[in-house]
Amino acid sequence: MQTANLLPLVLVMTAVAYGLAYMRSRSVAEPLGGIRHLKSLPFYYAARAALWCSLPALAVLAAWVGFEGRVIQSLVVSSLPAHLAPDNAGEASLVLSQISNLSAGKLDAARVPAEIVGAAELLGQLRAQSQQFKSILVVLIAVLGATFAWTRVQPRINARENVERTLRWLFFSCAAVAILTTVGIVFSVIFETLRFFGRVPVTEFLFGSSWSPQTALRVDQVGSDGAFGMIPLFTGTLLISAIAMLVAVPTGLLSAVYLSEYASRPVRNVLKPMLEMLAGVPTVVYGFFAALTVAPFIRDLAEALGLQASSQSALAAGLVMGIMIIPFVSSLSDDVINAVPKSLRDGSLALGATQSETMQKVLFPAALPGIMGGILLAASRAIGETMIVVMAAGLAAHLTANPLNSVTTVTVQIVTLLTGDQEFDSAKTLAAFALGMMLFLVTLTFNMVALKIVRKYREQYE
Amino acid sequence: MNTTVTAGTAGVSERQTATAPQPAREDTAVREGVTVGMPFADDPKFRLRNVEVFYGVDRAIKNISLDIARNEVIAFIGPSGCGKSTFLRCLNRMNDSIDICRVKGSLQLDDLDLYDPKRDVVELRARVGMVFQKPNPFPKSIYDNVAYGPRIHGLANRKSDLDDIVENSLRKAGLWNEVKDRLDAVATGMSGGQQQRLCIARAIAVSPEVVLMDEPCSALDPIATARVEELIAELSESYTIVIVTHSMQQAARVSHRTAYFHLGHLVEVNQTDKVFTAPEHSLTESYITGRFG
Amino acid sequence: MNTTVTAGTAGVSERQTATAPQPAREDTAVREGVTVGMPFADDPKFRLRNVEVFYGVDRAIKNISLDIARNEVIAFIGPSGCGKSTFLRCLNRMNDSIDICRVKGSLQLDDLDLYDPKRDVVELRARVGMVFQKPNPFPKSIYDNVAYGPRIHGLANRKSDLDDIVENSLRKAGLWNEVKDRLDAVATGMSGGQQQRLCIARAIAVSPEVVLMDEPCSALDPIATARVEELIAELSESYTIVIVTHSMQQAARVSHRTAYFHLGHLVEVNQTDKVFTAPEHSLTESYITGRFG
Amino acid sequence: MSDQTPQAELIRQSLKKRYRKEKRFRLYGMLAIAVALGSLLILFTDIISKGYTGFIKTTITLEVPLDGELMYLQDPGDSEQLAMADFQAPILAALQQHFPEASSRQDQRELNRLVGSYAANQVRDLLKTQPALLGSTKTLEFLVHDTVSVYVKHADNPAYSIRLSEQQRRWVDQLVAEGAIQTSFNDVLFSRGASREPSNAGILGAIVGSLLTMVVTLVIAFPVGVAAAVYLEEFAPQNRLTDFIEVNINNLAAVPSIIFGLLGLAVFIGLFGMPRSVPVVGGLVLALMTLPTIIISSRAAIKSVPPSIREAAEGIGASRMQVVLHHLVPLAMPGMMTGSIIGMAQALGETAPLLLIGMVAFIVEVPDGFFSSATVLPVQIYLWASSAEQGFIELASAGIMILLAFMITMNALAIWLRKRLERRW
Amino acid sequence: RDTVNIVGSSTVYPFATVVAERFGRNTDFRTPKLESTGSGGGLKLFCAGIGTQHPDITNASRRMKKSEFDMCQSNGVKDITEVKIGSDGIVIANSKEADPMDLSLKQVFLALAKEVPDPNGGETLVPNPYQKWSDIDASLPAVEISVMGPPPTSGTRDAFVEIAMEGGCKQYDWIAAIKKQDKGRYKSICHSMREDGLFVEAGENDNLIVQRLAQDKDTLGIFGYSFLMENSSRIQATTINGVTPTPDTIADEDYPVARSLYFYIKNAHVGVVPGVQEYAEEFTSEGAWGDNGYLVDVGLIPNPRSTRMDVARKVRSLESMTGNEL
Ligand SMILES: Nc1ncnc2c1ncn2[C@@H]1O[C@H](COP(=O)(O)OP(=O)(O)OP(=O)(O)O)[C@@H](O)[C@H]1O
Ligand SMILES: Nc1ncnc2c1ncn2[C@@H]1O[C@H](COP(=O)(O)OP(=O)(O)OP(=O)(O)O)[C@@H](O)[C@H]1O
Ligand SMILES: [Mg+2]
Ligand SMILES: [Mg+2]
Ligand SMILES: O=P([O-])([O-])[O-]
Repeated sequence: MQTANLLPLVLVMTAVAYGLAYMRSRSVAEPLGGIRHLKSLPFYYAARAALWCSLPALAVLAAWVGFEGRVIQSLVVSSLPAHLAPDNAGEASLVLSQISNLSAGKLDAARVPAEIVGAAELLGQLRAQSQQFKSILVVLIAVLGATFAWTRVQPRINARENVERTLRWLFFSCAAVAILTTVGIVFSVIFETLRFFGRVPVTEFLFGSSWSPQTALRVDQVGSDGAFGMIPLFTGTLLISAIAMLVAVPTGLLSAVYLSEYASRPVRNVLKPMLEMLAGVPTVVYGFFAALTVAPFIRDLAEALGLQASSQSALAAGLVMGIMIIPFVSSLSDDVINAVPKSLRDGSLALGATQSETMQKVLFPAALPGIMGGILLAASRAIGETMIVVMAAGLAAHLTANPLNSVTTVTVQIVTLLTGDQEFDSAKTLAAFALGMMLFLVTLTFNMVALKIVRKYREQYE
Repeated sequence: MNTTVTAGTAGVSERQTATAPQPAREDTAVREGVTVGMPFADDPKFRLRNVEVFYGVDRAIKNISLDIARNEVIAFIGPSGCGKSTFLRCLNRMNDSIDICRVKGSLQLDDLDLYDPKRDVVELRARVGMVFQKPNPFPKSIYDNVAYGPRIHGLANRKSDLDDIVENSLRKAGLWNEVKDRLDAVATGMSGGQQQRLCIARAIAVSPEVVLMDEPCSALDPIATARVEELIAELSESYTIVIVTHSMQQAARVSHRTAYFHLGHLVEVNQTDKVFTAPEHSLTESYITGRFG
Repeated sequence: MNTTVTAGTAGVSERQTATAPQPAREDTAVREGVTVGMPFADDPKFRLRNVEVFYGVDRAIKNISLDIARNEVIAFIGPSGCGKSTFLRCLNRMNDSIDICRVKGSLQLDDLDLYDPKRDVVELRARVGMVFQKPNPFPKSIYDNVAYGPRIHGLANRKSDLDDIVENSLRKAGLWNEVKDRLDAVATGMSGGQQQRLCIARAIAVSPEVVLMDEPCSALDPIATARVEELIAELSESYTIVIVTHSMQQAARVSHRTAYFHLGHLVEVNQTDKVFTAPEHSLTESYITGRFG
Repeated sequence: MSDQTPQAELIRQSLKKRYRKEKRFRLYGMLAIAVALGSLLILFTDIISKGYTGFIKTTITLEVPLDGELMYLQDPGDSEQLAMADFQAPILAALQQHFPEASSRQDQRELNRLVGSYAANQVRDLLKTQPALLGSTKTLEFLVHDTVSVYVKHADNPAYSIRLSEQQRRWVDQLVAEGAIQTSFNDVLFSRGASREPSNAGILGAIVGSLLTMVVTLVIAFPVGVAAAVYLEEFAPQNRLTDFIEVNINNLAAVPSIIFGLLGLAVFIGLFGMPRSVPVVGGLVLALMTLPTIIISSRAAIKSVPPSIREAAEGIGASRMQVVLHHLVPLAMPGMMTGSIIGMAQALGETAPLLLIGMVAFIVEVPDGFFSSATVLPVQIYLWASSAEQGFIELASAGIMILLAFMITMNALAIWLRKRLERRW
Repeated sequence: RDTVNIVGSSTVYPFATVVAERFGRNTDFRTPKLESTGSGGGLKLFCAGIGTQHPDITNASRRMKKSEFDMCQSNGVKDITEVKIGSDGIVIANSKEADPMDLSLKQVFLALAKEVPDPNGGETLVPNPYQKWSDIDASLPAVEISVMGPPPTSGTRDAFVEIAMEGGCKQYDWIAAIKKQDKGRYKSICHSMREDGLFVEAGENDNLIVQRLAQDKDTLGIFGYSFLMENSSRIQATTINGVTPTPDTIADEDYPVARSLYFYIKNAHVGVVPGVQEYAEEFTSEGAWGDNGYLVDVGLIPNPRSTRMDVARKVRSLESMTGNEL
């Protein structure tokens, strides 16, 4: 039976197991005088039977499906005559693909060797057998599991405990996905990063003040020129994020204040989602907007003022990014300000404070930890944002604090290094992973510190 | 403690009582707009007539008329939900902040119409201070809490003036000795009773003429409650005080006059000792004898 | 209403009183672990010995020993923050859900150790029901609210059984006539008093042996309060009831015995009429005469 | 005012200034909102003004002589012949009826380039399905070549005429005047996959790809996120492990999306050997990316369920799990859904991580399953925006409008759900 | 797997997609799936091995490097057929509203290199001192040098550097002489673009450069010929050494900055994945890449006819590379 059919079958069996266990638990309860004399509700006996029926069967099914391909492959391959036998997994998968395309009529049988045609039959056979075994095994295990659970429908057994423990484990594993993701991220960048540091000294990378992967392409330049110093990238990231925050924090906060204090309910209900749309606009769109509308405008403006401005300025990218993250600040702050106990507001108003005074002197300080949380989130977004800077900020790694200059950011470098013309093992490709690793570490520290600060702050005021 | 009528309430007169003053035991129904006892006063601080308050379409206060005399302590008592807080909050327009709340009728403070659209609530609230049920100090230092009002109202020109105001207010609130060495400590770290007295200090720091108190002791333990009650007695010499309380004992201890509310009606207003010893209205009697509430 | 000791409390005896039973007026200090009056009973429902409760390092309950007799109504009174709720919540281990809360001492329900680690709190709570200060119906239909407990405990085999349980519980709670036509209406749409009676119906639907009530009337208006008190009197015939209240009148009206708490100590336990007419401990007297609280 | 205290005087004096401040503060708030909304407005007008022409298609109606001789086709049933036949010839002939003077090879080439390359296939498919039509003359409607389309749509802007010769422009003008060339709503955009010809390009493939990807994301991220949130809020003991999980989740919310792309590449494609460019992988990566958002908002939602409900249930003897499943989760559902929808909207607009897992692909066929190659909306927009043809630029803007429409729908859904499911207590 | 998988150069991508689309439409094979990964990225995937999880064909805007070929070999990708499909001109252009420019390769080098020979004479290098075009040559306009070009990660950039920059650079004999002694140093002199902001790396989006040129008439941009063709209403090409880029001048190699485009077939996949060879044959049919083929419409500059016939024959016979030709 196909896996696609087996799954529904297991589901049906699970349902049957559930139903049978349910009925059995009721009939067990009958002579005792009702289900109140069971240790658990019939539902839990039934749910336990369902779990016993499905979980082991599904686990076996998953394992089988995971390995059957490889096993069949090696069987088929070993049946091939020596001169056709593939020497590696790649060739083997080719042969298999050829065989299956052949049987599907997508390839011309005349153009493939006869042995392959023979192998195609073997493959078919093996697949059929595997299906058979798989079906039998899975059904058997499901039945065994269900039977076991069936025998355990006894009034003294606490099925609820069992079911709840299983669920709790399930919930825990879901929470653990966050850890797995982190491990996955580290895993996916660590090897390349280490290889990178095999070529470029760590100190060089961490403290070098010049970033220029183009020159570093040439073997002789690596290291000698400090071409892999990440300082300018991080200062660039900081500069752009700082500009973005300068835009987003005041605008967002004032918007939040207006929304929570002055706007009437209906107005707020309309305005808030509209502001939130700013965060939903795809970043590609912002990128075009920054590069084509804002950057030239800033340049012209700067020139009119007699200033030198690059056509790709940090300012343009920062401004637009700032607009994008306004809702992070405004929505979260609005929520937090609303969550400040009404008693504090009343207290201030009753003293004759105006709304703005109440806001500035009481609500705002009280909401600060929460607002900080929103701002931190916005800052993280700004640091991690890619598309806008790719289009609007440029690639030149200048170590500068002048917002009219062009700078580049970590994320831009990662994207360009990874999606551009990569070479095998060149330090430049590996550098992308090292940058990714750094960025990850930086946000991690950032968050840990932030959590500490926010917690401390909170304790002080609660 | 102080249950005799002081000078401040000398003017309280009995101009309108629609029911016969003597035994009205059978009168268990309330008639709208009719209050037994002595609801009115000559030259009152507050002159409130035909006040009605609506939450949306619900009428929470039903045609209440009442005068509050200068420098008297008046207690509002009554079972839960009868409208005590609502009525109290009309007096400094704290109800403004509730969207669905509408106030009708004539409410005057010293001849000024409270609900005049041109009326300035900021100024009004500076004159009519308020203390709430749950102590609500700002999460700032003790000093800043008390200095908050004077600062926003610009009452002190110099730092030393401000220091004086803070010290005086804390002294009046009987808190000075306890906190004088830690004025910079965060106020939320104090005990509940201290917090409540701080809130009182904060309210009197702007020298209001009236102080409204909505169950100021109900979150406090007995010792703290006693301190706050003492304080109220002292303050009554310089301020008009309106206090809502759940505890009849407390009303008896601190107030000159007591007003009994019932389901949005003002049933009876009288000298406090009169209310507790010889209530005129049968509902009042049921309440104070503990037949309900 | 019912202030005489009923059969249920007949067994209450005075085995241990460390203070002289007669006028202890000077005894304003409390000695830890010492309770005047009659804290113990023969064959009690709850046998509580040397109970201490800690919130983190704060000791909220200080070495309290008490017996609660079968089918008695016992009221816990005392000023705010004295530990009434904390002590009450030990009796069905509701404190478990507060992380920092630790309970020490021996607590037994019918010879079963409540805090035995192997004890199943679910079963315990089915035997010891609870009603809270603020009515807290689930945002479901009235029927589902009452049926919830019987459902999760598997008390009904058939829909009709369940219907019966729901009807009976609502009848006992005196709510049946008011809601029988709208069992499908959402419970949160009812008035406060109805909600609280619904919560009582919900608690008794699982046929508990004990019902704990933490200030069940403090959010209700006088009429609703009266209904709930009636209900308590009726329920006392079949259940052991422990009620925390702020209102001494209420304690006097509904309970057989009254326990006075003070700052974590159990100061005095006695027949209710005794407590209110001739308190043994000076603190109790101060409290009931309204000198504080 | 009989008894005015000096304080009252002071207060009155300060009032004017304070009210001015109040006004100013309020004004700043309004300004801030205006700035934010203004930016939104500018963005939208910019996009709409550039993209509305993407929703217009240009067609030409011709009397096509389905002459077998012309096409070298005797029997439409013979696949050999069908493969060799020249289906462009009858279209050319039909055009020549309009312009008999165009007879040189150069003229013929220019004429041929007035219609899109799909025209010949259209004729072939017609004959294949209805062989009987061979020999008759049929009125057919074709999409014009994309240069013509751009020219017709922007008749007033000479910048768009550059790819047409002088002579072609004359012809097109004439055909427009005769009514043979017409514009109408671009249904092609919504019914086809990608194409290299702007006039034949559709966004359906990308829409379906996005939907498939989003389904995977939702099916994974929502249950896992909710379960994780429930665990952390309700069951997790306070220890280092849960602290670590907590920090991790906050951190993952801040990790740049491109790094999730690296993760997908290394783990799903590299380690698990999943194919490139498929919605499953895209969905998994985006699910991991949205997970923190969902967990964080779900936790907030669970926290906001009044503790009295939990107490009530526990007081009756419900177990922790029963409290969670019977009460907390249903009551927190609106908040959880809002968070998820917002997370999903973000995932819907995400490009960077998908660049790394091969979803930047040219895929003509509309994907038909979770394991068939696909792109998604933002990637399609990105691809169009970086193509040389003028026709693609307006399609990119049209694509952005469609994406925004999806986004707005999802946000509206979030608000509606919140309104709908919200319960008050 | 029954669909041809193609990866590789973003420059070849527009041409390959046209072929793929037609191929899918006119045959019974499924339309190949094309990913734009950049030449290097494509070769990396291509050379990772044989098997259905690896692509069948990769496009490249430069020739496969020896190191890449070796990598392929070591991963078991033994038989590879190289298909040279035509050329792409790299143009320097500016807005039509500005005056057209004419530059020599040497001027391009002087304007864009990181270090240039000392203008005061001598065989020393100084950091690029030129700020205005007129600093380089008085005949050029007296405006700021401002050039936007592709990032170092793109094949276009590689080609530009190798052809235009190096072409100008080696006109200095003493620099050309360095090549013999120290190839690395020679390359670093000739291939380094200036980083002081006058040359702007614009990311891999040529449309963005085109639109920026239209807005800013003093800026020059570097990109592929097809973008010039598509936007000739707004921008105009700079003539290099006096030659205007047109299909003819590029095909004749009169225009100096042009490069060849390729794709590579993994022969092991032919006959396994249906359509691999057929696709390559469609690409190399006269109707596609011929002088009047449809690829010309999208900007491909065809190879001379003789080259085309030669390559087409290799495709039909699947002639493998030996590695020596690189
Ligand atoms: N914000 C509000 N919106 C709607 N109705 C309200 C609001 N505040 C109070 N009410 C209603 O108005 C009535 C009076 O309430 P109020 O708070 O004034 O009573 P109270 O006498 O102060 O009671 P308590 O002793 O419980 O404080 C009640 O029925 C209450 O439900
Ligand atoms: N969750 C908690 N965490 C820490 N301390 C607590 C907690 N709950 C109560 N306490 C403290 O324990 C003490 C007893 O509180 P409890 O709520 O039992 O008093 P109470 O007698 O019920 O008061 P009230 O009449 O106000 O309900 C108080 O000092 C209180 O501050
Ligand atoms: Mg109140
Ligand atoms: Mg309590
Ligand atoms: O994608 P490229 O052609 O620039 O390698």
